[in-house]
Amino acid sequence: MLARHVEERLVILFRQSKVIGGLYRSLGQEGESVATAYALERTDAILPLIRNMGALMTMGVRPLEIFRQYMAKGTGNSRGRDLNIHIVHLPPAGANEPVIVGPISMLGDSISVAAGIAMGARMRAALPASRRAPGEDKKPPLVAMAWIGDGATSTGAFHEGMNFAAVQRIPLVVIAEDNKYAYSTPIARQMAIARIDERAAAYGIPHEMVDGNDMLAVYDVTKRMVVRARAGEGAALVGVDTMRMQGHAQHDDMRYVPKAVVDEWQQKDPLLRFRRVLVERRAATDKELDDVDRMTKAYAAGEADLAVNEPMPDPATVTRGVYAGDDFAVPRVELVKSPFAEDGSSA
Amino acid sequence: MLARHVEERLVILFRQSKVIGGLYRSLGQEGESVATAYALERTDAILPLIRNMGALMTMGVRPLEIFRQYMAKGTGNSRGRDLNIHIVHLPPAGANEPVIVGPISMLGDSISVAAGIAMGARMRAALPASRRAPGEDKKPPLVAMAWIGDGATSTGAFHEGMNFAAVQRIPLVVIAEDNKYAYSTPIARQMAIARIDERAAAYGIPHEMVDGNDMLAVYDVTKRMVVRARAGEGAALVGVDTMRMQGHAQHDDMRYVPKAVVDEWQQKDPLLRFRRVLVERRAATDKELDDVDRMTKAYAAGEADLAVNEPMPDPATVTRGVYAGDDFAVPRVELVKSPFAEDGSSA
Amino acid sequence: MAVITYLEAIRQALFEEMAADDRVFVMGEDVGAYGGAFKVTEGLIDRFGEARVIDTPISEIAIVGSAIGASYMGMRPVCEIQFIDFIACCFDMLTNFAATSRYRNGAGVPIVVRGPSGGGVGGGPFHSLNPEAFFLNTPGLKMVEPSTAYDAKGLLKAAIRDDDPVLYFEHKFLYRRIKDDVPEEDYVVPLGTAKVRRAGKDLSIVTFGAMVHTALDAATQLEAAGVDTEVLDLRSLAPLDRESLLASVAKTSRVLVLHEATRTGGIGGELAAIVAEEAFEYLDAPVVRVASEDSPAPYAPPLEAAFLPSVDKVVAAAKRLVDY
Amino acid sequence: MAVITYLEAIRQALFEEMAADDRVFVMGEDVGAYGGAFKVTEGLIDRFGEARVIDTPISEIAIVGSAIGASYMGMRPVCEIQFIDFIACCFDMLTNFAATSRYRNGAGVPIVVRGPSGGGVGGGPFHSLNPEAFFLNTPGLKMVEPSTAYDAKGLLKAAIRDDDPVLYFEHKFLYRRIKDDVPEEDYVVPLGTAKVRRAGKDLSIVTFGAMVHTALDAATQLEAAGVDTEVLDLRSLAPLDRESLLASVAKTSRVLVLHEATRTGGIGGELAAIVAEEAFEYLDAPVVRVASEDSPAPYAPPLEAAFLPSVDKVVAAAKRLVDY
Ligand SMILES: Cc1ncc(C[n+]2csc(CCOP(=O)(O)OP(=O)(O)O)c2C)c(N)n1
Ligand SMILES: Cc1ncc(C[n+]2csc(CCOP(=O)(O)OP(=O)(O)O)c2C)c(N)n1
Ligand SMILES: [Mg+2]
Ligand SMILES: [Mg+2]
Repeated sequence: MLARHVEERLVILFRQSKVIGGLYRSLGQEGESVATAYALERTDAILPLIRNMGALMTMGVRPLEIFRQYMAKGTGNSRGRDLNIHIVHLPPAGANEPVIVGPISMLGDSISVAAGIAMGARMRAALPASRRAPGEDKKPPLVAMAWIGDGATSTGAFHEGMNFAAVQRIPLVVIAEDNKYAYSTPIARQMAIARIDERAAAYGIPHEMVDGNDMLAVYDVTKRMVVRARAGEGAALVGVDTMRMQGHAQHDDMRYVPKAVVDEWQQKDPLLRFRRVLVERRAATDKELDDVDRMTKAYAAGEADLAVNEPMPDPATVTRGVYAGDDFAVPRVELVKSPFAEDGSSA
Repeated sequence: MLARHVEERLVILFRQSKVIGGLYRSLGQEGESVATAYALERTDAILPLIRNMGALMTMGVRPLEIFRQYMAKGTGNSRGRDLNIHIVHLPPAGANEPVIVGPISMLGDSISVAAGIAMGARMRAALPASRRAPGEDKKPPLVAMAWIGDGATSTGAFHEGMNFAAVQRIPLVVIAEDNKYAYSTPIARQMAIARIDERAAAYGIPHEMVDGNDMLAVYDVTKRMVVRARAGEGAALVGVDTMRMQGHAQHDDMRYVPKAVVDEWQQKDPLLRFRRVLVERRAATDKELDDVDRMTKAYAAGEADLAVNEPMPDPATVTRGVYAGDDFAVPRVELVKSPFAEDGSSA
Repeated sequence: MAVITYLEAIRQALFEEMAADDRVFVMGEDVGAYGGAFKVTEGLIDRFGEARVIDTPISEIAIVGSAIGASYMGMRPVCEIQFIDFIACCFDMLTNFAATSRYRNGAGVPIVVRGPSGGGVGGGPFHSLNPEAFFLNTPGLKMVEPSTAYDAKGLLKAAIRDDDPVLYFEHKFLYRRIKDDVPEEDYVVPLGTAKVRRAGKDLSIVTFGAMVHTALDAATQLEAAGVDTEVLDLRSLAPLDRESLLASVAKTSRVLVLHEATRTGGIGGELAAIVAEEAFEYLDAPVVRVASEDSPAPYAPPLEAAFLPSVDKVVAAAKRLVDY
Repeated sequence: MAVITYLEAIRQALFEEMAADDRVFVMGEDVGAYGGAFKVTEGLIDRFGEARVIDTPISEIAIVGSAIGASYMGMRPVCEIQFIDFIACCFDMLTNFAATSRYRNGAGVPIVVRGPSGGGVGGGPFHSLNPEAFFLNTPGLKMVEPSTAYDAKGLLKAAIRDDDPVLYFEHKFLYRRIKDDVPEEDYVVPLGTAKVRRAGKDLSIVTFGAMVHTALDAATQLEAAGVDTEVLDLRSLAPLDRESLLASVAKTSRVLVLHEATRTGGIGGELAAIVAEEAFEYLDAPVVRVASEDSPAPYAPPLEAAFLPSVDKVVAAAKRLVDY
């Protein structure tokens, strides 16, 4: 059973993700990005893909940062050099902040990078005290979470990263998202298994399938995997069953998806379902939820307005910061009070 | 039950492989190379790795070819350009000959090439009659067989090739050899699964584990997979449990392998076991087998002697044949009467 | 003759080659039902069916590897890499397997690997690549990059009919921006042949792909300044048409090499080296290179504009060169 | 000072850096119990344990990818690629991820990727690679290749301490063939600094790695013929030491670029281009390149000998150059 305040937090995050995500293509599957990340600690590592903006905000990234990126502003973390949610946050070793490595477009690559982050954190923990940063000792063992699409599980990079994490018993939890399509390619042309979590059978790690549009179920399963990873029991994979409810990107009208499929999944919208659950359980009233909706919409709009007025990058800086030494200042990712801030832990 | 003449053939091939293989590092696991390839038809495709010389000879490659390669002779299929069993035989479409693509060193790459060969053959079969070569219509559907080491299953190339073959239902049978080590790396550092055949669970294809030093069992399992692949039921993987009884290569003294393990596997030597079975079943007498042994030893020695006296490649040819147009003559791989010649089929 | 886009020219080449030769087939991510991320393969599946227009998993290694295998069996695969940047994922299969196969065992690999290359469309660091220099040091590969619709069609046909692995880089900036006359009847542009796009006597700009248009615009401006510029479009990057290159240098004695890939380690080095080695006596001035800045490709329009070679940069460099 | 082999120098650098800095660790195939295919990491596991000397699966992508991740967390990974040829398998991870990370988000990637490179030992097409040109067009990477034991140690230490991804190519022909004096005390050879191995006034041979020794042998022969040859050992390939290169050209006015990778598309193009662009006024003759023939690396000794640059080829080219 989840505490009420957890559910409330979830819904706020979820709405935020909905509002921004609606513009940017995670429609229909925002729920799982939020619910999976919510199973982490504030100081864990996330490696989201393009549709996992919700995970970023769950870890406390201020929406402004995402608007800056989308608008290629010079104030953004990549200073207009990289796209959308491609942000990276590597806090000082002792800080009470998450490690964030945004997507790189080469699908699959992030899995072994995620494994390396968790492995590196484990190695740091074994350093002599003199080598560690103040505060570092107080942090719980780091768990890395990476998201991967059905299509991306076909890459060699996915395989090598997963296998490495499994052999090295690395605290990595991978969220494999079966959203039925990779661009226009249906999952049946991507893999000959019926359940995406069976990808993990080759690695000898625990794996489970969950209804990706049932946020509480997603949270439960993920939490279990996170807890065991943190306890030193190694990597795991959670398969989420969901649906990409828009085209791959704005230009894609999704005509390759049968109408009946879209209609069917419309019924399963994670937002509506979660709302129903909250109301049923009396965790929130319809009115409260409408308020949250309005509030987050206004918040997002405000953030977008702020970003709009920020300056574009200066062309004179184009070759700066390719190598160390010429360190061209990189703005730190702004973090806001996150769900973790209040209660220390998310559970 | 196998007919006696099949068993006799097997033992000759196996001895050949033993003799030559003894020099070149497949000691202890030659049995499976022979028994797996023996499940194919004469016109099928093989993609052996370095330790699968037995498969080459099973398909009828004259041992002389292998000596030529090892000695970097100008008369060999690669004309001294490539190493050991790196030979390629692409017979004319209608010929009653096998397709052979020797190893390339980048482990894993051969899997998708094997998939492409079988897919290409299937596509050829769909060409209008006018496009097909004389005799091509009479050939059975081609099955490709590729061997892969435990270590090599960790490569991204393996994953992509296997998954592609599975999705496309390609008639590819992969022999995954658990010989306990990849160079010095024990299998436990290569994968977190106990049975190598579970690598295939991620692809939704049939997979089975077999005692790799029991040649008849290997043949049976492989044959089943070959038959279903040929019938259009798609790819499969056979895991063979065996042991590399020498170092990775001549310079490797294998000191990382516990003595007890070596001793244990010594008892399971596939040659001795097969010999026992043959004698027990009265398929051959000890005397006959000793004769075969002597005969093959002499044959191999004769082949080696022939190769020794052949010329080295002419340095003036070094840049020839990089591109088409400048086609520098490539000697066709010599095939000898193979087990398939006699009875048409191997079963 | 018909005026068609660069993109349509590529599509027509695929269509016609598939119609003419049953052995030709297309594979890649989303090339079938969707018709490709840029719609280059649109309509192919309707005409040729799923068996010859294959939607693959996201597996660049398997795409190229299986194409090699199929080509061994006499087929003629054309692989699409959704954005050419992802060719890095199958670099091994191309350089180690495909490129060496004929040399090692006489086993030719008649495959084409094609994909949208280049920048100028806000693609950012992972969707703007000009990869030619990655492959130039690997004997056994061929490489082309067309700058016109005519060449796009003719080079692709030549590539498909070629018996060696050909990397075909199509510049995505040109897809719908460039249109020209293309004959109705079958033709090829032979691999390994450059073309003088504009004859001139004061200076040679040696380039290819989208930069041909930049060079031509620069030449127009330079004309106003009294400089008569020759623009040589290489079209083939491997093999290079050394004769045409050297002939142009012999004529103008001044060479500006222009490419869109970043400067250091780019193909401009090879071109400058050929000139410095084989046409030294003709040279009246240094061999100048204009290329993208030495950084990853940035996303924001003002940064990308500063990053890429521009008409202004070319004109300025050309002026320095003629004033030398 | 102690006279040690090139291989031992590499081993010492690893050992000392691991001893001095707990954040340094080694990973790769068979680097632990076996001590590496060439025994470069021999003994490390005994001293530093399994946690810092990691035997990995055969997974070049994961080796480099996880190193990147660990480096994000403040560690200093040194990856071994068993033969450098297999670096093609993680080309994407290096060029797209590691090289761009600092530029994109200020996230530096202090990793070293090292491995046995080069030919001359009968390695055949898949074990003889000189891969520098593959990476030269990717800003964000650094590359070095030592020619002496002294440099092998000093460059590796500098690479490990560097905050950017460094590719460290060690020439396997030199492993046990080259021995020289190495100080007992800690030192580094800074990245980006070339070294004149032999001063001369008639001709500059610009080279690196095993070819430095070929160049020195050629210089000795040329001396007998009255030609005073300068040999410049680049040591760093990215960044290049342009000043030293241009200074040598200014001095001798004749340049022979020598490398072991195949000729077309090799780093020689970049070097010749820099000279042709920035030292044109000093040049008295064409910039000549001597390199391996344009084919895959063959296996048979007579073929490999014909394929590789040799002292004879260098001497002949140098004579043509001074006679120009
Ligand atoms: C290695 C690689 N190949 C191709 C692409 C091009 N590409 C971008 S997104 C995409 C589809 C991804 O599908 P999936 O992994 O299922 O994620 P989803 O978009 O459904 O969230 C493709 C093919 C890529 N980014 N990386
Ligand atoms: C991609 C790649 N990485 C590394 C190597 C170097 N290498 C050659 S053989 C070998 C071990 C192979 O082990 P396994 O696959 O188990 O086959 P086995 O030798 O046991 O038959 C390694 C690491 C390689 N050939 N290819
Ligand atoms: Mg998907
Ligand atoms: Mg093995």
